Amino acid sequence: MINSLLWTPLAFGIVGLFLPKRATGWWAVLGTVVTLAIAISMVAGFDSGNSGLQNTVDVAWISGLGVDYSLGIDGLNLFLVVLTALLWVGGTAFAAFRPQERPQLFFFLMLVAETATLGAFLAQDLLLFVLFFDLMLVPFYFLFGSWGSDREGGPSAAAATLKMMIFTLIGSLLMLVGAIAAAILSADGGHLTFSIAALQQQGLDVGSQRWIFWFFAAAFLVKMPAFLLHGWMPDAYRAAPLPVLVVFSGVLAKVGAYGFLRVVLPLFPDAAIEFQEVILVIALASILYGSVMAFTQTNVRLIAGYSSVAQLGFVTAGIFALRADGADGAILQMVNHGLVVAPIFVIVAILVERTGTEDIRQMGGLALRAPVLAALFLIVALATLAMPGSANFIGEFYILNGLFQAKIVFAFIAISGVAMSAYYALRLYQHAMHNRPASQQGNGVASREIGWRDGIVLAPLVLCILGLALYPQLILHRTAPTVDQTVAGVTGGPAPEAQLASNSGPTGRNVGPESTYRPVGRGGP
Amino acid sequence: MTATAWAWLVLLLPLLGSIVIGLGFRVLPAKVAGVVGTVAIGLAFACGVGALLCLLGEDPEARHHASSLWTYASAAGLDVKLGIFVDPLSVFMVLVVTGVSTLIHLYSYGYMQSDQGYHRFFSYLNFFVFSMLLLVLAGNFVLLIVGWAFVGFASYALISFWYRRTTATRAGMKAFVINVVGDIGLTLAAFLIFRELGSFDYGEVFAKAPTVFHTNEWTITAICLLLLVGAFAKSAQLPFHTWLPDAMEGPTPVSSLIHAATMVTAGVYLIARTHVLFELAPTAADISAFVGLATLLVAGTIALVMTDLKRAIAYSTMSQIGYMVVGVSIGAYSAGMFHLMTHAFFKALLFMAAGSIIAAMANEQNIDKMSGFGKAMRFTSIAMVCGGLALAAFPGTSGFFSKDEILAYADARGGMYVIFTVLGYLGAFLTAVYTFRLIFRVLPGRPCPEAQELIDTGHVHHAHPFNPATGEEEDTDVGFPGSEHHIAEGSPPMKIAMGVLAFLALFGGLIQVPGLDDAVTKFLDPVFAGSPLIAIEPSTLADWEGLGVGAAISVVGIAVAWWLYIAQPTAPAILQRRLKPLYTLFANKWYFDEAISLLIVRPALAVGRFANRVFERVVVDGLVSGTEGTVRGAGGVVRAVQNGFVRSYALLLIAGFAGLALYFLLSSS
Amino acid sequence: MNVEWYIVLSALLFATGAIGILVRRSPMVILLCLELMLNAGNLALVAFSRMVGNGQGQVFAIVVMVIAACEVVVGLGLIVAIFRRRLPLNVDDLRELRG
Amino acid sequence: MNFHEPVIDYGGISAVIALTVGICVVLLSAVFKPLRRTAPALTLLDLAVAAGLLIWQWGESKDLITGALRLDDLAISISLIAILTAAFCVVVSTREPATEEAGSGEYHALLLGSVLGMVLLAQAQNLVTFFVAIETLSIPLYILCATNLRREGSLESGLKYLIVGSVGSATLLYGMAFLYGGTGSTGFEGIAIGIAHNGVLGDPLILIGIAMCAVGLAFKTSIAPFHQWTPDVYQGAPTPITGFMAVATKAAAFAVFLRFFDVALGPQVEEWQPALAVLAAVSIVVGNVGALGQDSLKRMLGYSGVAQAGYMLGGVVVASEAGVSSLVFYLAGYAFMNLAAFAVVVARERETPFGDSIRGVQGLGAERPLLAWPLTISMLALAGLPATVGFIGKLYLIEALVEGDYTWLAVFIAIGTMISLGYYLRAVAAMWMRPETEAVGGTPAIAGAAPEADPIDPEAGRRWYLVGPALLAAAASVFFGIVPQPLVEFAAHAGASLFS
Amino acid sequence: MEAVLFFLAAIGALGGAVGVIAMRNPFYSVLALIVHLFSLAVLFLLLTSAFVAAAQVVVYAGAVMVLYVFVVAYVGGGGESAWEPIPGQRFLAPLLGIALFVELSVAVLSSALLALGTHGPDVPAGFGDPAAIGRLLLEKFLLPFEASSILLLIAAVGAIVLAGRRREEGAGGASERFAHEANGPSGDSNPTPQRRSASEEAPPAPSPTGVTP
Repeated sequence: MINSLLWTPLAFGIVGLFLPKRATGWWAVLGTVVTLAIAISMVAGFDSGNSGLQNTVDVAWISGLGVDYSLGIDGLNLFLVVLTALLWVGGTAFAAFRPQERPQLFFFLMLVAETATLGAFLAQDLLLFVLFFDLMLVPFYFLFGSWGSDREGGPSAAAATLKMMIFTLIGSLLMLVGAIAAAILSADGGHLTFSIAALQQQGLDVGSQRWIFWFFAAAFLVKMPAFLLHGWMPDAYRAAPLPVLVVFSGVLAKVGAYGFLRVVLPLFPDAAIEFQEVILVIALASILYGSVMAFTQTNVRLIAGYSSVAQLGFVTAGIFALRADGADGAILQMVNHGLVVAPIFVIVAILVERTGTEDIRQMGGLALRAPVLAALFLIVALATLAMPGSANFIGEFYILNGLFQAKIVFAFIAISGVAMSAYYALRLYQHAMHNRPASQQGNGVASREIGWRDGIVLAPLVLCILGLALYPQLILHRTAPTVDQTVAGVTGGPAPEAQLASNSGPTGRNVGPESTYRPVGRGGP
Repeated sequence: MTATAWAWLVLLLPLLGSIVIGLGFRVLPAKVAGVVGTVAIGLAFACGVGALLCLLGEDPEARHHASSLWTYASAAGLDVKLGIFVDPLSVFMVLVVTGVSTLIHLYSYGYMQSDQGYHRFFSYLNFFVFSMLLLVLAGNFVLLIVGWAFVGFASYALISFWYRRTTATRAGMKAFVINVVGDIGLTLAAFLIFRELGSFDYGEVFAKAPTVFHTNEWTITAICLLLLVGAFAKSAQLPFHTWLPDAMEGPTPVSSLIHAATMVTAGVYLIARTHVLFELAPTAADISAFVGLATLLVAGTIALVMTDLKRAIAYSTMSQIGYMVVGVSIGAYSAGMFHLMTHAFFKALLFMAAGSIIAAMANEQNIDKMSGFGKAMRFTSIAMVCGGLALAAFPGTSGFFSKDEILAYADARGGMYVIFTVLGYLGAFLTAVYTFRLIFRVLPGRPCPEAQELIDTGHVHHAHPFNPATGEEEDTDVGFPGSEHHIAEGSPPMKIAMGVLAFLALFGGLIQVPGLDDAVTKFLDPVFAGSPLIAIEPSTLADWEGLGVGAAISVVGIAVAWWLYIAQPTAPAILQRRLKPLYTLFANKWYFDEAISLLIVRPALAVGRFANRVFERVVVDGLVSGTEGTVRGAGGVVRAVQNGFVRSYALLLIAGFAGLALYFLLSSS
Repeated sequence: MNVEWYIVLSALLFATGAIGILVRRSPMVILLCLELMLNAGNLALVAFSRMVGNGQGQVFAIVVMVIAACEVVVGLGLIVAIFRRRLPLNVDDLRELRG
Repeated sequence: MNFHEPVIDYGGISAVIALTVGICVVLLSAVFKPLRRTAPALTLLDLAVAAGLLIWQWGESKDLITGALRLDDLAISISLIAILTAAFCVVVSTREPATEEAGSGEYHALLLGSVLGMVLLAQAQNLVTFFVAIETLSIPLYILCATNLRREGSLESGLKYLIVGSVGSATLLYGMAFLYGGTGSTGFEGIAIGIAHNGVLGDPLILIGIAMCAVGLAFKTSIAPFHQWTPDVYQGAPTPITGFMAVATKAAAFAVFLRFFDVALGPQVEEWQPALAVLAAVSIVVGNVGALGQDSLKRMLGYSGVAQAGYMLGGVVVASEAGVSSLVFYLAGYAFMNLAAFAVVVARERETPFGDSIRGVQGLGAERPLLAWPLTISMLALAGLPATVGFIGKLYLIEALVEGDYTWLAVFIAIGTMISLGYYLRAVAAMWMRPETEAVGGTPAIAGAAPEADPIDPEAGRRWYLVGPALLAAAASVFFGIVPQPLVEFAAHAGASLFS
Repeated sequence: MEAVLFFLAAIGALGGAVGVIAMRNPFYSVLALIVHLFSLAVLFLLLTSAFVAAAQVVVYAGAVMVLYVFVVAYVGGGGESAWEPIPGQRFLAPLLGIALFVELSVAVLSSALLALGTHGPDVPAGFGDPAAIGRLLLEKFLLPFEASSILLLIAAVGAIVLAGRRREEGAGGASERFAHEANGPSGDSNPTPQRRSASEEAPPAPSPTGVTP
């Protein structure tokens, strides 16, 4: 089951290499759809009450080095896996609708990337995780480099991609060292294993936790990317081909955040507590800086890119509130952000096709002839700015609440990012859709309604957004048990409620019956 | 059927209407869309009445019900249900909202004809009503925030309805962002409440609050202040008011519904809803009251000098909301809500009248260019006068009773609260003056060309529509009513709407006349039963004294206006010259926009530019290129050493050996 | 004579050979310098063999001679080849490969 | 005093004998005209026999010929790697100009000689054998490097290698002399005992000896700062020989490095460990930064070889069983990765006028996928990306290092790998992300851009004897990246045999 | 007596060595080396290793040197230009040499090994005579002995490969192909641009282009 989930895309990809040019795209789409089906069936079969791993696989892979091939699903990765499968369907289909050069190779790489990403999410063995984490980059390196667009005045696609590769591998190679160190130190002489669960059992002394923590943090923060480590992002985003960017921006950043939950919190709890503020500061910086950049940029890709920097900042902040609610919100927000940023890039692609430019100042007035596109875009934009009523709002609400209860000052700073997000999201929407049509500003804008092709790529994503907006609980109550357990493992508190009581101050002093509102009582003396 | 069931229906209908119209924009003919929208709201009003009857059927103590559909988001101790809370207060709001909305839909049905965006308009409008109802019916703070933000969005969408007006889109953005600030205030308040009380549910919160908080404890004060941020942003109180005048970029029915009758009063509702908390934090309550007072006066003064018809009315809206805020903050809850209701009537009416005049002027909004519509548009001008009288609290009109009840209460509460009475009357005087300034400038006198044209041909003036703010031409294909737009007061629906409102504006106040009857207070009492402030009850005598003073002031005010604008047309100019500084201050709206842009907008953009031009280039890229440079530099060194001379290779080899040997020698024992 | 004298002498020879390789440019002379270094090694070997009193060092020395001979042969062969290619017999001019 | 005939375990030295015989046979084949063309076949046959005999001895662990040699799994595994590489080199040398000029028979005889030296070196446990073996390994290589006689670069590389190499050997010899003097023994065990019990532990005499031996071996394994011959010789030598040197020499030298330092110098481990660690770090840095921006692929691989040697030295530094195993594993993987790359370079320099310049592989992905894939895989593997043997190898090494408390060296490896992406991916980008440079006809400038040339063989990119090895090696480096278990066990045996 | 011999021989060896690196003309260097070798042989004798000494004289001073002389005569030993192309080499080289010497001698002199200070133990008669060495070679060092013989063979082959004239009589069809190429593009007929024209005509003369950076 879980094996088929992981390897289906790869299998399809390899077969696709030998198909005729025209067929290969659809074959790839089929592959992603099958994967999605499997993923959804997993959600269906998921026991939401259970906080532990489900339908696991665990066989020795390199017994000599203590590396196992062990996969598993639990609250942390369940919906990220679904998200991955879903976005890949979107991205692949979007690409399949357009002519690609060397299509066999293109779709092969796309599917390899999917397998690698799924692997990173599913891996329950530390080294397997690291392996997939690094492997993810390879196909994207080729996709960006070979199918990307060189920018005049800027670096070539290859150069931009190389920058991304080196940057993101900085972290993950250190992470490799860190992972091995963690295993060996915690085994100290005993049986060497990389199983995350086992490592969590064995525990690690604070001294080594400190530096290993940073090795991992480096990897994850770069991947997100977090403030100051995002140097690779602008060039790479501008070079990348849009269909690939759909999945890249939608999923890969999440792997970093996910890593914090899956690896860092369980394995380095003491360090996590010790460096909580530091990471929170980075997260806040990402939120503020990302937002500010997002509303000063004029290139649509970069607006989206920097907005993800901000969003991932929220996620990180939620995780490092080190409270169950914060972490719950973080996972929810990961899924939400994936669901909004992917359609944004699809829309960006459509806009670019319509206007022939990526500069929002050159766009405008598209809503007139393309009301449906405008409507879809509007929904996505509102979700992006975490409009209350959207699942994103619930995500941020949980995150900020966690942050608020844990570190009130940080919460006050972080929440200013919400206002800014409102500004840049609407700015993007207005510049593209409203105001005078660019045609009246000189260059010709073909204001065309969205075609059915892009429609069937975009609509499902938007429907998911709406669905989650109505019932975010769908995700929350499946993730909550695992998350609570993970966080409790860090803070030592047994159950979320008890911990809540302890953290949430004066709730303790509430006396009197939990009556429904009965207007009685004298307000104050 | 229970009250909650009715309430759910109330919520459902407008939503359905909005969705049906929105999805059907290709298939439905325009008229059908309008009908669907209007009927949906009408039915909602009916259901509201149903709920009302259910409540009246129960004994006052039991008139509160919570009901929830499904668990919205519940994890890690937070528990948010999709729940509503029905009690007299919410039902009262439901009735006001749906009632007025129905009429305004009716009005729009005619007014927006021949507008390309007809479907869009009604879909938005229904959505707005849904959001507003969600806001008032919400059963917990999270849902409240949702409704709060939805109305914000709806107002954004309708302000920038003519989305090719850059002024409109900019105004929409401004409104939205300021409202988001309000949302943030609410959200933080919710967090704090959750931290202290461990719940978001109204029921639980209000039940626990008195037992948990000591009066004026900093936490509760903080909570209330944060709530106030939300309330003020929504209700355009200082200093969050600047978006409201700009919001007049939207079509006039929008101004009338959202920015006069309903949405902007949400803040008042919020304070009334959370009065339990405010009574625990008197400081916060007083702050709120004083802000309301300040807004009341500032807005009044600005309205005195505004030459833009709609903007002038908008400022008067601000100042009237100031009254309500004062009311609910000092404890005159039912009075505040009463004024909210009456204000909804006459302000909506005023906007409608203004709307049809502006339509007749082909979008011209400057009152200096208007005159003589009294003859040209009789029906409209009558409606306008009725509204004006009510606004100016002319004896016997609805505004008369509601406003004075607030002031009387303040007087009765005594202490420093007398200030509110005194300055409140000053405000009332201003109100009377500016209201009738508008009326006297627009209605009487020699008809202006447009008016003349209307009289002669019975047709409104044909002109290519233009943007009154910038003067640039509209492109009518976006959904802006084109030059073939003939509707002024012409269409029956508009007449009906205006008629009904005119009646309500004049006589709506009679449901609550001191000493005779007090329907509103009696109905709302159970909500505020727990409050000690309710006990303060101005004697009927005091009430009538207040009414007397009020009547006098309003009459005087109207007289002054008559003297200034009819008897001595030159006087205003003289006054302007005499009171130059004051005039400029008012004309520039007390420089609030400038201050805000100076304090917030400019710095933010500056930071953005800095981040973009300097930080990103220097620091972030520097980080990259710096390391890269070092590495490449090292590579250069290595390659330079690799100079191809075999002898220098040998040299390095031996040097290396010498070094190694040295190390070993040193490490030898 | 004490053994260390011999060793020091060999060290001196070794250093001399090294210097030679570093300063001379004719490949032939460089080969000679290599011989010097190897012989220094031999001297050390033999001296040590005397010191520890077993013959292994001497055998080693003999083997080294053979090897030295081999290197010389190959080296000279290269020199001849280079000469045949009409390239200058000067190691400093053979620096096409660098960087 | 009568003569005691030494006991000789012919089974043990059978492989050595086979190779020796092979040399003679191949030489003779060159003499008789009809047999001339058979030299490669004979060589392959001989290598196969030798490999077979070694595998037959697998698991043995014994001293041979009065302690001159020690046959154990370490020796056998390394010898196998060397033989494999040699076989590869023979195949790829088909139609290589060098073989023509040197004469097929001589060329292959020399190759076999070098292999013999490696096999001996891998088993040597006696200073004399050690020295003889290392020379037997080197001298044929000096010649082979120069066999492309008409190319100045080839001669130059031969001479450079000879000169610097001899300096290295001389230093090594001198160090051996000191060790012999200090311990009075030439056998490795004898030395160990001598150091431990002659009261010379930490004596300057010994330490200088160690330093000199370290220099000698560091030179052979091209550890910075004794690496400078590497890029030049790699670039100048005929490409098949470069491939052979790059892998086999390293393997053999590291084998004796392990045996000598872990066995003979074991007692002094405290002193030499940090020194070697520093050397490793230095060559990681030097190699990686040096390789950046090199236009000649062979030169780039040379520098990368320096860096890789730095990684591998880590396996020696920790002086533990894990260290040995990881090193052997890495060497095996290294063989596959490099051979694939070199095979492609050979093909390209024969079919394009750009020689081994990176321009030669531009647009390869579109033009010759069957060459592009192997080179891509080998680059990614060398860069240590997952799903290749390179990743597992690094993993293994780092594990050994961390266990041996040399985590900082592991971090160095990580950083080095990062830099290495800069040049490995450059080649990849050239293949896949650049427009193909149309090959203007003319003469292929075989490495060193020498004027002399052979006409372009436009089909070289399709020759089975070039594509085949490339594909095989690439496939192997992917296969062992996904199913590393067999290779891991292979290496584990080698490690165990040294510490049993 | 022994001391005197030692010093004489030492001076000889050293002088020879210095001569090797000092002489401008390779021919004289060779002669200097011969002196050096002879004095080494004397030292070996002093160290009671007769056989090594004999081998030294026969193999080295005999065969190898003759080879040298031949080659020098063949290629003609031109003197070297005095100026040093590599910056710092002339200064660093001696410095390093001295450093090397110092380090080595320090190692020796500071060694705790007492035996160094002695003349060495009294060895049995026949120590280092052919019989003893022979026995060692055939017993303990059989393998290195054999191996070095193979090495000699290989070296011989190498010398032939490098120096042997094997252009005209091609080795099989393959090398015929190669032969015609040899005087194809590579022949002096059409010098390709990269070619060093200077070093073409005057073989031994040091080419200017070689040293230009």
